[in-house]
Amino acid sequence: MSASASVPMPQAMTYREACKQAIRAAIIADPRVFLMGEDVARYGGCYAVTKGLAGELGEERIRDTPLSEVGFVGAGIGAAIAGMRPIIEIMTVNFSLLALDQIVNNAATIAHMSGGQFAVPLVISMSTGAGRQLAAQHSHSLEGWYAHIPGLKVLAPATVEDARHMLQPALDDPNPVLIFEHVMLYNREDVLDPNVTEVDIVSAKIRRPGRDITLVTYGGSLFKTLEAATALQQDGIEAEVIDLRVLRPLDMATVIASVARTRRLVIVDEGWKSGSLSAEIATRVVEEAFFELDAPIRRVCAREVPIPYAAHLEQAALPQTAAIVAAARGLVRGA
Amino acid sequence: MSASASVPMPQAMTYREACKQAIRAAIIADPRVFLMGEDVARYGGCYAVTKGLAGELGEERIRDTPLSEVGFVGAGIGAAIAGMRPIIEIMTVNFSLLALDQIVNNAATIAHMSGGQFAVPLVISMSTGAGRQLAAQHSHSLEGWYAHIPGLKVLAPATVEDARHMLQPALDDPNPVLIFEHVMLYNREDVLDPNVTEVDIVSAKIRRPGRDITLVTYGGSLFKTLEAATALQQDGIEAEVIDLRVLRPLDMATVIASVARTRRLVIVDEGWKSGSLSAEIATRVVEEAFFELDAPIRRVCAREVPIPYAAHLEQAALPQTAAIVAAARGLVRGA
Amino acid sequence: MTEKVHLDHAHGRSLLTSMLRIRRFEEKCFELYQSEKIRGFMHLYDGEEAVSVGIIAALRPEDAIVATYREHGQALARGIGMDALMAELYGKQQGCCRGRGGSMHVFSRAARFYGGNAIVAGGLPLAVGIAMGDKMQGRNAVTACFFGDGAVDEGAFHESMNLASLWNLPVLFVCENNLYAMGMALERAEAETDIARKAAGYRVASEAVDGMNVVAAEVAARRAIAQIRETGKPFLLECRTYRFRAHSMFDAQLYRSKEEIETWRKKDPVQQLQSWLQQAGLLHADEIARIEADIAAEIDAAVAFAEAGTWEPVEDLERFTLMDKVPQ
Amino acid sequence: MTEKVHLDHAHGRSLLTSMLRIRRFEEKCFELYQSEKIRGFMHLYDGEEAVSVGIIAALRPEDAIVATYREHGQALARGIGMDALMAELYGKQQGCCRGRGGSMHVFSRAARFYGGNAIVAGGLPLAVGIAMGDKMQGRNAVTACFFGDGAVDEGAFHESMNLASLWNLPVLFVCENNLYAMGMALERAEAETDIARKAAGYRVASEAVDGMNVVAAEVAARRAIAQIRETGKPFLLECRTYRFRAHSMFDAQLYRSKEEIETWRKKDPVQQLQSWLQQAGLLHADEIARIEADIAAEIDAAVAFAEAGTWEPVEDLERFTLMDKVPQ
Ligand SMILES: Cc1ncc(C[n+]2csc(CCOP(=O)(O)OP(=O)(O)O)c2C)c(N)n1
Ligand SMILES: Cc1ncc(C[n+]2csc(CCOP(=O)(O)OP(=O)(O)O)c2C)c(N)n1
Ligand SMILES: [Mg+2]
Ligand SMILES: [Mg+2]
Repeated sequence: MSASASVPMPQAMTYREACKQAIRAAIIADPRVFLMGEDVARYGGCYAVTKGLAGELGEERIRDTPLSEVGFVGAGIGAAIAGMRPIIEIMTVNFSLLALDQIVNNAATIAHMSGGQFAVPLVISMSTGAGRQLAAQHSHSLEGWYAHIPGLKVLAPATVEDARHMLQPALDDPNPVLIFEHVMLYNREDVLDPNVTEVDIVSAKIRRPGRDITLVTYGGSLFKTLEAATALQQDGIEAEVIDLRVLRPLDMATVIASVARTRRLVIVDEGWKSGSLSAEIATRVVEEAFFELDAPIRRVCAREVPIPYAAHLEQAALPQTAAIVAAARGLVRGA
Repeated sequence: MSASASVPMPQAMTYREACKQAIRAAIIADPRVFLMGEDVARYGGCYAVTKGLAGELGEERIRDTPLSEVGFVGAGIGAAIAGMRPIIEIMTVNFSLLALDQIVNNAATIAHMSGGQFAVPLVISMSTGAGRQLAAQHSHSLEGWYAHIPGLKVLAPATVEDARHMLQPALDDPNPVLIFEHVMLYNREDVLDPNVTEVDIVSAKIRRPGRDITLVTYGGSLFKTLEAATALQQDGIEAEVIDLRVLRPLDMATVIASVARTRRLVIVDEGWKSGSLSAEIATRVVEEAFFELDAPIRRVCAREVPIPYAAHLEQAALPQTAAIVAAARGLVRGA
Repeated sequence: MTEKVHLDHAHGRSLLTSMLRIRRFEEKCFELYQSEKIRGFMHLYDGEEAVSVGIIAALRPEDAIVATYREHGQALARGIGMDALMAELYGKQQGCCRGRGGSMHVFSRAARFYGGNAIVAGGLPLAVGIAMGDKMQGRNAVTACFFGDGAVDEGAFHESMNLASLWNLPVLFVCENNLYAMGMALERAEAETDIARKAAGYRVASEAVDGMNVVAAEVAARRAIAQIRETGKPFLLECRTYRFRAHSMFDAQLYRSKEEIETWRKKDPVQQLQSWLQQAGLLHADEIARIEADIAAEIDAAVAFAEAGTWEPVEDLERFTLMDKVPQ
Repeated sequence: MTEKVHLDHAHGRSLLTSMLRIRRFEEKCFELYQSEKIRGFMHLYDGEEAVSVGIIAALRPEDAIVATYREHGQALARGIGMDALMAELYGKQQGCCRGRGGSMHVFSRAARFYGGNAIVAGGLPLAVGIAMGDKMQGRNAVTACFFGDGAVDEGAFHESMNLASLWNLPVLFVCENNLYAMGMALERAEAETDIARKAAGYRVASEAVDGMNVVAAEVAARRAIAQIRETGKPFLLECRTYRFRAHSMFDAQLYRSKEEIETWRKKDPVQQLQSWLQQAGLLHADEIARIEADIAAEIDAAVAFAEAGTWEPVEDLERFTLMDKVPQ
């Protein structure tokens, strides 16, 4: 395939590289933007996302922090209020538990408590999810927790395109925006359409249209869900796959419009089933579109167990394509 | 009313006093039990629950801690593993955010990660909820968050009886058990039946039977919901009120059996609506009893806003009796 | 910048007025709480006036402040209007935070006053970040961060001290050591009770000062701030003080004796300065009476303002949860 | 209890064997990771053997240990069987945690080994509690708590040091200062890099010791533990050491130079002891060869054991999430 000089070439790129390009572009574009986190500079990032960036942009803009999650997340909030546009990287969602007070009690509340005198224009990014045999303390999927908190926005880029383009609108937003990157996505490669130079951070997206059943998911589970849709096709079932993209506020209009067409819903969520985001989506559909449903809603979520180390146990604990296929098939066939 | 010498007298008592008697009895009964937390000894407890107990039981058993939530909660976990039966009091759920890493990454995981070599027989109690004009950082209702975590049990005593009797089975349980006491309940008075000397920590309870609609709630919202049921009666609507009591694991059998009779469900939860426990309950009903429902499910939850200081705004943010009545009436009348 | 404090008539009068305004304001707040005009948790500042007044006297308008939940004094000393503050305590729309914050969450953009914070030590990381943001933007400003002795127990203190020192940030850490965190006496909470000494573990310069003496506090603050501006490094100022009243409006004070309180009342910072100014002939009884009268009038006006204030419409409940733009 | 270390043949042999077992075990683990028998995050201990071996030599069986995620060495030094450890790394049912924990979460009830912890500084509060529980139950035991230099940055360090000191708890805090937390050099993370000095802020006794010298480590540990048993108070032992390998199996080591690593390799704790024992005539080459052969055989057996191990049935996935009773 060849392209004329004036038409930009589609570019194959990993999710990791897309994250990196997003950071680079944002920092170059605005002197108020900087990235701060553990091992982002000299080490190059725990998942190698920022490798080389400190050399290129300087250690003022790509800043290593000590292991002080309360401290540097709070400092990021302070810097945002004082006029900067920080990207705070928490190495993984697991360590964000140590910074939760700053996020929930300061970042999410200061605008409101101050009666609108201050805003907290901040991005907090972190990796999330399981699948690498990192065991119970390193495999959390807690983005659903954050999606419970008023005052925050929560994004879950699943595609290379979203990884590349969600950061800038998140930085442009006057509110604290959390970005969750699933650890199993960093190595995924995709072709980036050079004509897409921006994406929104408000809407869910239909990643595959279908008429028989709606499969709603986000983040690391998107590709398992798309695989399931392909498998279902062989059974003659056309599944519509919705990628939520934005976990707070939820774009329920897209979900409900789809369910109104397909009349059946399966939700796939790597969070532990009880109290996961999947419950909120199911409930909103029941509240707003109960009479559109022809069948119960099914969820495919993580099993309710601290994620174990052994591969076969870990995989058994996580949502898998086969389970998605089975749930969808069961609903369509009226099981 | 008189009672013969052999029949114990029913006793009127506040929820606060019930909590205190529970602590006293547990500490007297077992030398391994002690209470540790901020201002529990000399100050007498931020809500006066432990007033006088240190004098009576000694400062070894009622132990003041510095303002070090990570430290003393983690220390409680360690003491439990080493053979004690600690009751760790976190002054309020708001400050538990600072200790979350210890609760989620240690208390909830050590039994599993160690392959069952260790258990964490620990009680963590904290006050929760809004209604006292304490504003955004002091009004959280995050028990739903904790109910998401495998490895934990979560209790929400709403009645004086439960406040008096849930602690002992929680201490007897080999797992970490969290107890949430709603701040608006401490002053509530009720008559304690002396014939009840224990309660379970597994089942939900029907606090008021009814055939027309099921109202599910827990903790601080129970009494608003009972009030709503009384109001509905005047409209000829008999509401069944279920007090969940145990937020993890959920006793869905009781809820579903009720819904199977009434065919309608309203859930009342002081958590912010999106991602609150109410969503899990609604979803479980849809998953397990979809065809029993004659109407959509309705939720009455907190509005999605950091809880404001001003009384009229705070009250507007919280679930109220009138809203429960309206939701129930709407469902029954087929609105 | 000089670190000298020239205690002439004008300055003495100003310090005394500032402290008296706080004292009288708090007395009124106590009354208003009893009559249920003010609700929620309220923490009064009586006894500690010299700390805020002394330290804030040493700040410039471009400097920033991070406060605690016991911040009426900090707010008044910084020049937040008494009207707006009182209306906030009433929960009125005319309050400095439109009634959303209440006693524990006073904010003012104009005063660079970044809030009352109801989480003990929750403001320290914020202060580090504000100083960092100012430094990165080339502003020559110091961030003064107030916190109690209880905050020293928290991990956030440790992390914030280290970050500020490591990154050479212009933070004045002001510890209001009033010997108690609620009912927890300092010596029951900290193995090392000398807070200023803890700064060494972070290579932060520090000093302990008599927090009942406003002039000493101001002198120490000027010295510390001069050093911060010169070195670019943080400084920890421990102000040894005492709260005369209960921790909050719910506190039977079982943990300390009446005698102890009486002993400290003898060091009353307002009384001390007033006596000294009178003895030094810098201020006469009639001028003091006029000051008191002015303050009384100001407070009456603030109460009237608050009373006349309106309630934020309930339809605006969710406003400011998410912002449309960053206020400039 | 004596704090003297009598380095005779038997003790020298034992220390060397213990260190060599760790060294060879880690070499095998490296291989097995390459061949994907071991997965997840794995942090090797090469270079730091003297710390665990020296310190754990000074512990009694009734003492407790709280470990880090870099804990293969800590586990082996404490006597956790190589079979069970290797099977754990394979994720097998015969592993010490039935394959649920993996490299970062080694536990042993028999050894009072309270885990590998994958949250930096997550073990410090636990250690405080274990010491507290032991003390309350009248057990005369010390809890040794291992952590890295990176853990010192965390608030949990601050809170735990204070609690242990305030409450007079028998905790031996062992800082494995290997100069880096992943790629973060100590001097870029801490304003005060002398970790032992930080203990003063908590009135905790402390000492820094050459962590490449197993005898020095043991002597220091015996002295510290004697003091803990005598005073009932905690002690912080900073062991200055170095990791020879990358932080984990994903680390390009961009943050340090080959020369620096080479300089430290010259201080190899295993080599140091071996040379010294040989020069002192306490151990001969043939005996060392026999030790090496025994270790090789033990490792082979452990690998065979792990290979032969079985997988926990998937039906048991949720087992141990909630316990039926407290194990005794
Ligand atoms: C993290 C946290 N823990 C507990 C509390 C409850 N609390 C409110 S004020 C206070 C005492 C704080 O004492 P100190 O820091 O000395 O300030 P002071 O009230 O003496 O001015 C406590 C324990 C809180 N607000 N935040
Ligand atoms: C709270 C937390 N933050 C970050 C991490 C990621 N992480 C794992 S190990 C490590 C470095 C720790 O260094 P140190 O404590 O010096 O121990 P060492 O690896 O050198 O033995 C980091 C940052 C973590 N596991 N926990
Ligand atoms: Mg205090
Ligand atoms: Mg290290």
